[in-house]
Formats: sequence, structure tokens, C-alpha cells
Amino acid sequence: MMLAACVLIPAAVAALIAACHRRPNLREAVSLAGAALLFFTVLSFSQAVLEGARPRLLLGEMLPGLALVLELEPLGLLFALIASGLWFVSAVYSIGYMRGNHEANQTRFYVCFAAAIASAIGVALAGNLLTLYLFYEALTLVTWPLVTHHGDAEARRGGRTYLALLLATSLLFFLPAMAATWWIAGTLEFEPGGILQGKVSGTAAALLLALYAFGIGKAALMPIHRWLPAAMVAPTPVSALLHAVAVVKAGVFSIVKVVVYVFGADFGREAFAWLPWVAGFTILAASVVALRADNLKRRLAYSTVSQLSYVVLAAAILTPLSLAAAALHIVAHALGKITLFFAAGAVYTAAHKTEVSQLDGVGRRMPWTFAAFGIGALSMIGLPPAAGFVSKWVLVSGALEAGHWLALGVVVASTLLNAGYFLPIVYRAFFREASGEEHGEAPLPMVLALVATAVLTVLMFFFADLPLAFARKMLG
Amino acid sequence: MTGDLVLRIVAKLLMPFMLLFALYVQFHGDYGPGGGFQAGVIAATAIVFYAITFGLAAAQRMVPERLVERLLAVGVLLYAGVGFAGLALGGNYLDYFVLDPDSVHGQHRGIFWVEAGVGITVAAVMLKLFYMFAGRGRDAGDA
Amino acid sequence: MLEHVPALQVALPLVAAPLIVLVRSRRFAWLATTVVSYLCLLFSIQLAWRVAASGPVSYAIGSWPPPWGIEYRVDALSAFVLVAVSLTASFVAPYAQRSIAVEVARDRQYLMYAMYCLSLAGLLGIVITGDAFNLFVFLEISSLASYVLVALGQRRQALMAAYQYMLMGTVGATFYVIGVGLLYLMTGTLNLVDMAERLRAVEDARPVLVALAFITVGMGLKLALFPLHHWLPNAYAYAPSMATAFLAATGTKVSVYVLLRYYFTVFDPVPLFSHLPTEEVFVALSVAAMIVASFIAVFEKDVKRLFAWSSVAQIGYITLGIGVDNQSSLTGSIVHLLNHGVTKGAIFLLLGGVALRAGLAALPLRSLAGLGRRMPLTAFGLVIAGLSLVGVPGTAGFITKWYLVLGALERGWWWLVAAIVGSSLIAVAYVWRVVEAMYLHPGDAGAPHRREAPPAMLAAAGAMVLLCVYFGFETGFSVGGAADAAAFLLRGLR
Amino acid sequence: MSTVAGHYSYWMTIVLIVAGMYILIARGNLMKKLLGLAVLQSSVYLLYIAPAKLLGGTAPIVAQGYTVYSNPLPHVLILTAIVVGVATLALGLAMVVRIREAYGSIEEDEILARDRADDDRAPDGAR
Repeated sequence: MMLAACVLIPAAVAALIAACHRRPNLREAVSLAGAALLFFTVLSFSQAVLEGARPRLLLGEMLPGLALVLELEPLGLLFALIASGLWFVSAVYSIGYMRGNHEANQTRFYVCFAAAIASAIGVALAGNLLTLYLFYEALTLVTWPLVTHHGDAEARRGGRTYLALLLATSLLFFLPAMAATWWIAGTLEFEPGGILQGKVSGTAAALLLALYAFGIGKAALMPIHRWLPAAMVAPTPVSALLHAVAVVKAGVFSIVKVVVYVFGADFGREAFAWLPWVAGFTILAASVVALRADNLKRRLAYSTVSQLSYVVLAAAILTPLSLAAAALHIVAHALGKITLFFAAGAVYTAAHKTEVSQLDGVGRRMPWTFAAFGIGALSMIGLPPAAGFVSKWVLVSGALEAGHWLALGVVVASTLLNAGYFLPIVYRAFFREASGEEHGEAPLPMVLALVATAVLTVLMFFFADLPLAFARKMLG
Repeated sequence: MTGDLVLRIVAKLLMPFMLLFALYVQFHGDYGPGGGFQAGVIAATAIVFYAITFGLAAAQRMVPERLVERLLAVGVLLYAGVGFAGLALGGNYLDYFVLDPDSVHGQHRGIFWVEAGVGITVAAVMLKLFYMFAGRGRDAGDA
Repeated sequence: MLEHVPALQVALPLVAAPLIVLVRSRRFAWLATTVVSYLCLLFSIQLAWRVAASGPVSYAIGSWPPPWGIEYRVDALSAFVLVAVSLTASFVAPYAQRSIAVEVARDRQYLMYAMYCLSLAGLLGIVITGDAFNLFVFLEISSLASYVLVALGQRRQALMAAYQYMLMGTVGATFYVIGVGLLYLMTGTLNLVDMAERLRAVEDARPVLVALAFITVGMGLKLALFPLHHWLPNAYAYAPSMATAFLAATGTKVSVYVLLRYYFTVFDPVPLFSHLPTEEVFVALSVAAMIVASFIAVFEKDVKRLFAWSSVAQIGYITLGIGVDNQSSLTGSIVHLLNHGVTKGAIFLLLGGVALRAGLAALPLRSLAGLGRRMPLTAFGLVIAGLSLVGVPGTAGFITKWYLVLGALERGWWWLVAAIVGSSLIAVAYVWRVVEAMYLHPGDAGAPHRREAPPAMLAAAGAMVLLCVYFGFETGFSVGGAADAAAFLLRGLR
Repeated sequence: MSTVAGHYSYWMTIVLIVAGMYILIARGNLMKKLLGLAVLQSSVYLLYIAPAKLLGGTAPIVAQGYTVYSNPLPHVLILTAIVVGVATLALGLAMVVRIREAYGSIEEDEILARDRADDDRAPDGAR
């Protein structure tokens, strides 16, 4: 019952927001209260799940033998916690952003936002592949109005790319992959140890994996990463929560789920042999693009593309340690990247600057914002004292354990590249002379939010045991 | 309206016989060649003949368009009514056996009414078609 | 009285039509139509329930036992299609009043209702009868009524559309009846089940194969099987809204039923799929329909025509299931009769509301600009129904696609899986154009402010949209019924 | 040879089908198309009726002195088919009359040209 509440709370929030569209204050209060309520509801499960419980809820049978099921397992809980917790933070942030920039259609914005969270939570709690697919598609559709929020030609173009790539991949690859899985295994349930074990092998298995890996377009493996930069036409809170946390994490989360619960951690390595190459290529290529991007949000977007592939890479190595690293990196990257986006939005709101080359000296005018930005950047690069270090550490250990030299090389190279495109921003912001008209920090809610996520990023470095415990629990 | 006297007199004389012949074909249909379809057409022909000699307006005074439309519906209802009568008397739909204690008579009775319905409908449809096309050209402007 | 339901199912709407003509009052016409539609729904549900409980129901018209008399026969397939047809009717009827009041001249409105009742009676009759020739008569009753319904459209193009529809429809029916004639010559019976029994002795004779060809082409014309779909886009585009919704949801579906009936019941002893190129023909034509018609829809400027082309493509899905010929694909085919009916019905009902408020006889894509603001509920309903056309999970369309993909997988036809998902991708493109037009193009400044369709119309259309979603989640009836029907067909007479 | 000649009613049926279809497809005049349709439909009548006639048989009415009757069923069927055909033809004629009133022509190409011109002129039609 409580499980259903997890999906119903944001859905109800969406309905309530729509109902009180004439009263902005009430609307935002509902949004905040809903987010807090959701976070604590999810949190209340954590103890039980850590002890090995798997709360399960049958929503009804959609097709004969194919039910809609919600089931909470450690990885899903982790994702749900991140999504709901950061929803609260970004709800605070959006109040500042949306009012600060006088955005139109704010009600539609908040409604879709809450609906997107409902879908993301649904993805997190999905107990089988069909349920996952259902919420995955729903997530694509409800975020489309957010991407095209401005309604101008640029937004239309971005929205087209966004929807075309995400829907095309899920329809062309994900759906057939799912049908094939059902046909081969006779079930779509997520089971520890996988459902395809011993039923498919060799080229067929590799092909099936490819269908999944490219079918889950939200994981932004190259060459289907283009939707993510296209989605950057959206208002910044959307980019921050959805295109750094909810949507993209739903993608890599789905991939980890498929790897762990459909193929199984003990599945033959041969089928997975090609995936690290693609992931590694994506990591490096996206970093190179990020290096050359001048638009701040575009640079962040390509950084996201590259970071997402860390998760895929970790999952593809297929050792217990690397799978744990995949789970950890989902959390670590979420915290770090949302901080960076928040900072980007704050700069836009306060100074109306969008390009990296315009950022000279902004750090001195907005010290809080850029301190947080620095911490986020450290996390991306993987340096202490930020969360990114933890996941990278575990990933490297996993790669060493498996003797996976390719992964090791990629991690080292990309760390250098990351440093190459983040540190200059921090340098510009603090050590160059400012120009243009005077301005201060962004509105208070925004600063509060971005400081909070920065603090969380640091905290995760010091208290890494907790997420690690979840990640280990995932493997049984 | 045609002014030919011979035609008008002959038409007037022929009309009753045409209608009578229609009735003959209608009711003889139970035992010999004939039936509602043919009878309906013959009856309609009589009216059409009248309309051709005396003009459309005269024919429509005798058999107004509204009446034709009503008859059309009544015929179909008569047919369907026989079906429902079968139901009411405890048989299946369109069951003639139950229309009379003697099942052969029942068949006769059923056919009689059904054919009556058919005859009325066919006559009405034919007339309706004739009126429809004959009325064209005059009011083409406002259609 | 309950044992007479098979007869009443057809007789009731058939009687309603002359009654409406007789009384000639608009109010009575609407009332009678609505009551009849609801009763038909009840009857069909009762029949479906009876069939599920105790097997096929047989009813001898006039108490002449089959195969001499006309038999009304309801089995798993016909029960399912009956429900699908009368379900649509029960939504279209309450919708009709306001829509017809605006779109059809006052003195012709009663005619519209009468024709609708006739068409309904014909469609139900086709499905329920077990007699090949009686089927032809009902086919023509429903078709003639449909031609009139189309011709009553507001624009003069409606006349031409109806005329072409009539020519092609009549050729289709004539071909069908030629096929039946040949079968009758070979078997000496018109009862479909009896015919199948007797075909066993003459299965390889050439006239039987010729009959098969005639019936296939004839029904292909009626169901707008690509490339025999020429009549459909114009007929749907220019007919009155309510007629479009009704015909799109039921007309072609019933013709598919006839095809299924012949292929799997009558021609059961004939090795249709193993010795004849039936499979190749159907798969090739269906894939062509799914791809080509969808592409045309993408470039169509008129919204009603756009969705009409989409119908041609969706009919491709239905016939594809016949070609693939296994339990899963047939289930997909049959369930799509219902799912697509509900989806397209919802879309055309909603478009009727749009046309009413915009005061337009035609709906170019541009006229949808700003609809998201003017008619938010209608626009949202169109989005949901559009998603169902695409086959997004959680909508009725997804269920169909799932079974079709499974069916193709079972045959090991990966390329067909690619074609199915590829065509739904093109569906994304045309649905998206509509969505973009509604939400991302601002309307005229002078456009009327926020005014939804009249409540009765909106409620009927909205209920159908809800059905699109309902059949996407709760498939006990839809897939259950379709799977039973498919199993019944594949089991054949053995 | 005897089979070819013996099946002459079928040959006629085929000729009627083909002729009807040809007129239907090849003629642009809506009236002529209808006539083609009528020819096509009459092929059906022949198809059903011809085999039902027995040489020396009479109308199926029980009477003394006759033992061989024609099969009545096809006749009844065709009576129905004729009625359907008449209804179709009547509807078709009615539509042609209305089309003539609306367009001032019953030539298909002229009508379509007028529709196209309409579409081009209407400001809403173009995008």
C-alpha cells in the first residue's frame, strides 16, 4: 500500500497543482510538501530493505501472465531516494528560478514536473520489465512539455530531437528486446541471478544486449546521445533535476537493472565484451566535445553523456565490485551534476550569462554559487572530498579485480579530460577580472538549494558506507 | 400536363385495372408466380403512369410525398412486426408456424403479411424514387 | 425472452429506422437511436457471456433448422466483434444529437439517425448471421446506409467521396457474392459451417480457389486493404463527424471479421496457408499499408484525412496478424479490431467537437493552432488517443503491438518486428504534428476564448478516450476475448 | 470443345464481369460508371440463375403432371440481389444528380479539377 503511495504522491501533487493554478503560493507549497512527504515515505522503507525485505505490490494483470508489479529492491530504493530528495531541493530552486526569470505557464511546468517525478519513481519501483517500460515511456512523454516549455522555434526543434530519439530507440529496440525476452524466458520478472541464464548465448545474447543498451536511449550511449544536448533548451531546473537526475538516471538505472536482474551478474562475459568499448568511446568522445563547447549548459550536458557511460561501463565489467560502483555512481553523479546545473541556472538568473567565455570574474560576485560549482566539478573529476571520488575508486578497484585494462585506461584518460573542461571555468570565475554590469547572487531559494546539494556531495564522500551497503545488497 | 385527350381517358380507364392487377399479383403470390416485389412495382407503375399523363403535381395530390415516406416505413414495420408476432406467440423470430394452431395455415398467414409489407415498401420506394428524380430540375437552384 | 437475443440484436435497430422515418421528429429520432444502441450493447454482452459460458449459440430464424433456414450463429469471434461494434455505437449515439444538429440540414436530420440505425443493424447482422447470402444482404444494408451517411456531409466533396465509396463498395460486395455463388455451386449450401464441412470433399477444385480469390478481393475492397483503400480517406474526411467516428470504428472492422470467418471457418479444409501464397500476400500488403499509408499521413494537411490515412495503416496491423497466422498474431489482429475502433472513434469524436467550435467544415492542420489553450480537455484527449495509435505502453495500441511482435518473433521474422516498430515510429511523426500544432503554435489573437465542446459530446468522446487507456491496462475482456476467438479460429472444425 | 460450348453461360458471366469492370474503370463519366456497375451486377444474376435451371424443369410450384422442378433457392437469392442492385443504382443515380447540381458536371476529371482549385483557393487549405 505504501508502495503505491510512492507513485501516487507525486501524481496527486500534479493533480493538486493543476487544481490550484490560480494561486501560485499554494501551488508551490503543495509542491514542497509533496516532495517532502514522498522523500520520507521512501525513506521509511530503507531499514526493511537493508534487512533483506522486498516489499511487493501487484497492481493488476495487464496481459495474461504479465502483471504490473511494484517491487522495492535496494538499487531502486537508492534511485527513488535520490529522485525524491533532489525533487525537494529543486522545488525550492525552481521557485526562485521560475519567478526570477518570469517564466510563462508555470502551472503546466509544475504539473509536468511532478508527473515526471511520479514516472521516475515508477521506474525505480518497477518489479518487472513491463512495468519499467511503461513508466520509462511515460517519463519521456511527460518531460516533452518541459523541454518545449518556451514554445519557440528553438524549443520545437529541441523537442523534436528529444522525442524522436527517445521514442524511436524505445520503440525500435527496447520493445522488441522485451518481447524477445518474454518469448525466450517466458517471464519478464526481475529476478536476482537473471532470467536469461542458460537460455540464450553467443551472438543472440550479444544482439539482445545491444537492443537493450541502445533501446534504453535515456542512457545516452553514443550515437544516440543527441537528445540530451537538445533537451538543454528547457528551463534550468528541468535540466538540473530531469536531465541530470531523473531522466538520465532512469536510463542507466534501467541498464543496470537489465544487466543484474535480466541477464544476471553471472551471465557469460562474451556477450558483454563489446559494451565496454562503446561505453569507453562515449566517455572519451563526449569529454572531447565538452571540452570544445562554449555554452555552459551544453558543456554540462556532454559531461553528463560521458558520466552516464561510466555507469554503463561499470555495469558491463560485470563483477560484483563494478556493479556496486555503477550503483554508487548513479548517486554520486546525481548530486554533483545537479549542483553544477543549479549553479548554471543561478548565473543565468543573476547575470543572464550562458557562455563559458562570459564567466570572467563571476565567481567573485557570486561566491556561494561558485564554491558549490567547484565542489560539483571536483565530484565530476573524481577528486576528494567529493562523492565522485568514491564511485570512481570502487570502479577502478572493480576493473583491477577483473583485469579490465580498457576500463582502467578510459577512466584515467577521462579524468584528465574532465579536469580539462571543468577547472578552466572555476579559474575564470575566480581569477579573471569581471566585466559588465554589477550583480550579486541569485535569489535566495536558488542559492540555498545549490549549497544544499554541494554539502550533500561532500557528505557522501565522508559517509560512503550507506550507499555502498545498498549497492552490495542489490547483489544479494 | 399533356393535353392529349385520348391519353387522359385511357389513363383514367386503365388505372383501376392496373391497381387490381397489382393486388392480384400480390395475393396470388402465395400459390403461383407473384408476390410483393412484383405487385409493389406494378402498383407504383400505375401512379407513375398517372403522373406522366396528368403531371407530377396531380399525382402528388393523390399520393403525397409524405404519405409515400410513411408507407415505406409502415411496410418495413409490417414485415418486422410479423417477426415480433412470432416471438410473442412463443416461437422464434419470423416464425410463421406459431401464427396459427395449424402450422400450414400459420405459414400462409405469415407469408401473407410479410408479402403485404414487402409490397407496400416496394411500391413506396419506387414512388419515392420517381418523385425524387421527377422533382429535380425544377428546384435545382435551391438544392 | 433471453433466448431470442440473437434475433433482437439485429431486429431492434432494423425496426428503429422505419420508426424514425415514420415519426419524423428529431428528438424522438435521437432518443430511439440512443436507446437502441444501449440495448444492442446489453444484448451483445449477454451473448458474449453466454458464449463464454456454454459455447456457440445458434438461433434458427423462422424456426427453420440449419442448414435449410437462415441460422444466426454466435461464437467466440462473433461475440467479440458484436461487443466491439455495439460498444462504439453506444458512445456515438449520445454524441450524435449536438453534432448532427449543427452539421446536417434540419429536414434531413431524421434521415441521418435512420441511416445510422440501418447501418448498425447491417453491421450487427453481418457479424451474427451464419448464412453466406444473408451476410451479403446485411453487407449491402450497412453499406448503402454508410454511403448515405457520408453523402450527408457538409461540403460538396462529400458527394464525390460517397460516390466513389459506393462504386468501390459495390464492386466489393459484387465480388463477394460472385465468390459465394461459386461456393454454392460447389457445395449446394449457404450455411457457413455446413459449407466448410462439404468443402472437405472438393477442397482442391479450381472454382473453390476462384471463390477464395473473389471473396478476398471483395472484402479487401470493403476493409480498405492496401492498395484497395482508395475510397477511405475521402469518405472519412468529408463525412459528418459522427458518421466518420462510427464508420472508422466499425465499418472496416466488420469486413475484417468476414475475411477471418471465411479464411478460418469456411476455408478451413483448404490448405490456405501451407499451399497458397496467402501468407506472403497478406504480410506484403500489410507491411506496405503500415509504412506507405503512415508516410502519407505524415505529409497530409487536413487533420481528418491525416487520421483517415492512419486508419489505412492501422488496418495493415490487423491484416498482418492474419498473414502471420499464429495464435499470438491472430490475437493481436482481433484485439486490434476493438482497440483501434476505440482509438479512432475517440479521435474522430473529439475532432467533431473541434470542428463544431471552430465553425469549420474542414479541419486543416493550421486550424488546430492554440487548441491546447482553447479546448484543453479535447486537446489532451487527442494526445492520449494519439499515443494509443503509436502504441505507447499503458494504451490500447500497445497491447496490439505486443501481440503482433510476439507473433512475428514466434515465426522468427525479425525483419517483420522491425517493420512493425518502424511503422509505429512513423505514427509518432504524424501524431506529433498534430500535438505540435495544438500546443506549440499560438492560435489567432481573435480566436474565441477557452470553449470546450458541448458537455454531451465531450463526455462521450472523453469516455472513449478513457477506454483507450482502460484497454491498455485491464485486458481481461479485450485480450481474453480475442485470445479465445483466435484459439477458436485456429482450432477450426476439427 | 463440348466443355467450352457447354459452359457458355459461364463464359457470358465472365464477359459481363469483365465488361462491367472495364466500363467502371475506363470511363470518366459518372453515369457510365453506374451503367458499368449495373452490368457487373447482372453477371451475378446470371451466375446464380443459369445453373439452377434444369432442362425440362418448370417453376417450383407443385402441380400435377410435373416432376422436374428448377431449384427455387437461387431464384429467391437473386430476387434479393436484384433488389439490392436496384437500391444501389437508385442511390447512385441520386448522388449523380446531386453531384451534377453541386459541380455542374458529371465528368470525374472536371470534378476533381474543381476540387483541387477549391483547395488551392481556400486560405485554410494551404499551409
